[in-house]
Amino acid sequence: MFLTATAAILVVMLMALIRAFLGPTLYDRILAVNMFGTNTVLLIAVVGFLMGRPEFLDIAMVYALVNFISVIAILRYFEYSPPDETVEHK
Amino acid sequence: MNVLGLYNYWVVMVLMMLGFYIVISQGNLIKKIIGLSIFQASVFILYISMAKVAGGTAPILDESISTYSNPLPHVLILTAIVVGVATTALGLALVVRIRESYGTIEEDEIQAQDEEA
Amino acid sequence: MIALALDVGSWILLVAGSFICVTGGVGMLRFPDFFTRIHAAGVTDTLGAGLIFTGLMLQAGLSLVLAKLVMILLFMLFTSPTASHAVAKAALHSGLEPQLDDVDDRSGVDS
Amino acid sequence: MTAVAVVLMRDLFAVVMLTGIYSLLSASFFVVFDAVDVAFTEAAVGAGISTLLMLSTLTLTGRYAKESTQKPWLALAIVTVTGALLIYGTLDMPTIGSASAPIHQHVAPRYLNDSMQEIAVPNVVTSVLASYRGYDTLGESFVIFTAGIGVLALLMVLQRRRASDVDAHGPMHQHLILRIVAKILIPLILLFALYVQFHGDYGPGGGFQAGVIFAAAIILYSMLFGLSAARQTISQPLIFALSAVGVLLYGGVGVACMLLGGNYLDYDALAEDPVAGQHLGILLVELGVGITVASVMIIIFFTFNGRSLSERGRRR
Repeated sequence: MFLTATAAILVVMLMALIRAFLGPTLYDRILAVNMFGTNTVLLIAVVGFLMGRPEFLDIAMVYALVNFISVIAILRYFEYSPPDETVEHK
Repeated sequence: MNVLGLYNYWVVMVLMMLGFYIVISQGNLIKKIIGLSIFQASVFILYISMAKVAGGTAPILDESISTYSNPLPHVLILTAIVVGVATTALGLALVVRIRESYGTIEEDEIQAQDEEA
Repeated sequence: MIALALDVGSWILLVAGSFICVTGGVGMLRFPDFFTRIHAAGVTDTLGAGLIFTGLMLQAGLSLVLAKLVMILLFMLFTSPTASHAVAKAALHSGLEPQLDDVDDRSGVDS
Repeated sequence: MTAVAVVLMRDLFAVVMLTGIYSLLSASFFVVFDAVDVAFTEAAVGAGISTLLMLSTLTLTGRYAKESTQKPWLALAIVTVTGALLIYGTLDMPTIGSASAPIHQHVAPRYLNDSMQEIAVPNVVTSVLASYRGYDTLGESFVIFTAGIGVLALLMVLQRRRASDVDAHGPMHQHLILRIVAKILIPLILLFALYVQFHGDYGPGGGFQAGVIFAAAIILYSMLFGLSAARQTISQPLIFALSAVGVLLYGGVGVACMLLGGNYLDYDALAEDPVAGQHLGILLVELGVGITVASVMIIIFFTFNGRSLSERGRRR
C-alpha cells in the first residue's frame, strides 16, 4: 500500500516537472516547483515507512521548510526586477 | 543483471558530462557555475551509489537490523556538500565583482574588453 | 481487530490521498492558465498531503513518529496556502490576468 | 533529467529554479540509497541556500544569458569522447549494492561493528564525522570559514546610512499574510535547528545541517523584514566573532584533549570514562561546526544582499 502511494507521488512529480519545463510564465514554474517540493515531502515520508525506518521524518520537515523559504526567496527577488521583464515570452 | 547493475554509474557519467558541457560551452559565467555544481552533484551521486549495500539500511545502529550501508562515503559527501556551497558562494562573489568592473558576465565580451585595454 | 481497522483505515486514506495527488497533477498539466493551476496545486498541497499524512499517522501508532507527522502536517498546512497566496498575489501584481473566456491561444494543453 | 533543460534555457531565473528541482531530486535519490544524513544536508544546502545565493547574484548581474556564439561542436565532441571513456571505465566497477565490493572491505566494518562500544552513538555517520575522521571535519570547517572570509573580502561594502532608506519598510511590506505567518514560523524553525543539532547523535542531523537551518531562519527574517532590520537583530560584528569562535571551539577541543594527556582530537581523554569523553567531544565539536556554518552562511547572504542594496542606492 505504501508502494501505491509512492507510485502515485512519483507520477505527480513527473507531471509537475513537465509543467516546470513548459510553464509559459515564470509563475507557472514557481507553482510547479512548489508542488514538486510538496510531493518530495510526501515521498520522503512514505519511503521512510516503506523501508521501515520512519525516523527519517526530520528530512521531510527540512524539505517543507526549504520549500517555503525558496518560494518566498524567488518571489522576493523577482519583484525587484523591472516591470517590463515580469511577463516573459507568452 | 550485470548491465542493469551498472546503470546508476551511467546516469552519473551522463550528468557529469552535461555539467562539463555546460562549463566549456556556455559563455555566461553564472551558467558555468551552475554547470560546476551539476558536475559536483554527479560526483556525490557516484559516491552514494557506491556506498549502497543491497538489503542494507541507513547507518543508524539499531538492534533489530544487521546490514547497513557504508557510512564512510556519506561522511565524505556530507562535508563535501557544505564545502561545495561555500566555494560556490565564493565563485558567485567573483562573478559579481567581474560584473561590476566589466559590466558584463559573458565570457567573450570580457575577453574583447581585455584585448582593447 | 483494532490493528486491522487501523490498517484498513490507513489504506483508504493513502489511496484517496494518492488519487487526489494524481488529480492535482493532471490539473497542473491540463488547466489552461496560471490561476486555474493554482487551484490544482492547492488541492495537492492541502487535501492530498493531509490525507496521506493522516494515513501514515494511523500506521505510526503512538510514538515520536506520530508527533513528527503531526508537526510536518501542521507546518505544511501553514506554509503552502501562504506560499500559494503570495505567488498569486505577485502574479496579479505583475499584470498576469485570469483567462476569462474559452480563448484557446494561450492554453497549456499542448503536452 | 533536469540538467538537460538547464543547458537549453536562457532565462537564468528559470534555470536557477530548475537547479533547485535538480537538487531536490538528487536528495530523494540519496534517501532511497540510505544516505539519510547526506539527503538532509543536500536538502538544506543544495535546494535552500545555494538557490538563495544564485538568486541574489542574479539580482546583481542581470537576468538573461546571451545566445552562445561559438560553435558547440568541438565541446560536444570532447564531452562525448570523455563520457564514452568514463562509461567504458564503469564496466569494471562492481555491481551496485553488492556487499563484496572493495569499498566495503577496509574500514567500514570496523566503524559499523565497534563504534557502539567505543563511542555509543547510534548514528554512525555522526561518530565517523566527528570522531574517527575528526581531522577531516576540522579541515572542512576551516575551508568554510575561509570561504566566508573570501566572500567578505570580495564584496564587503562600507556601511553607509544611504542603504537603509531604500528598504525602510522592508522589501515585502505588502505581503501582510506572509509576514505574519513567517513571524509565527521563525521561532519554530530556530527550535527545530537546535533539535537537529543535538539530536544528531541518534538520528540524521548534526552540526552542518543545523547550522544551515539556523541560517535559513535568519535569512527568511531578513528577506521579509529587510536587511537593516535583520542587522539590528543580529549585529554583524557578533556574527564575525561567532564564525571564528566556532572554528576555535573545534580546535580548542583538540587542544584540551592534548592537555588532558591524549592525542589531538582524541576525545577519550576528556572524561574519566572514554565513552562519556567521546560523547562530550562529539557534542562540542558538532556545536563548533554548527556555529561556524550558521554564521558563515549568514555572513555570505548579508554581504551579497548588502551589496545589492548599495548598488540600488547608487543607481538612484
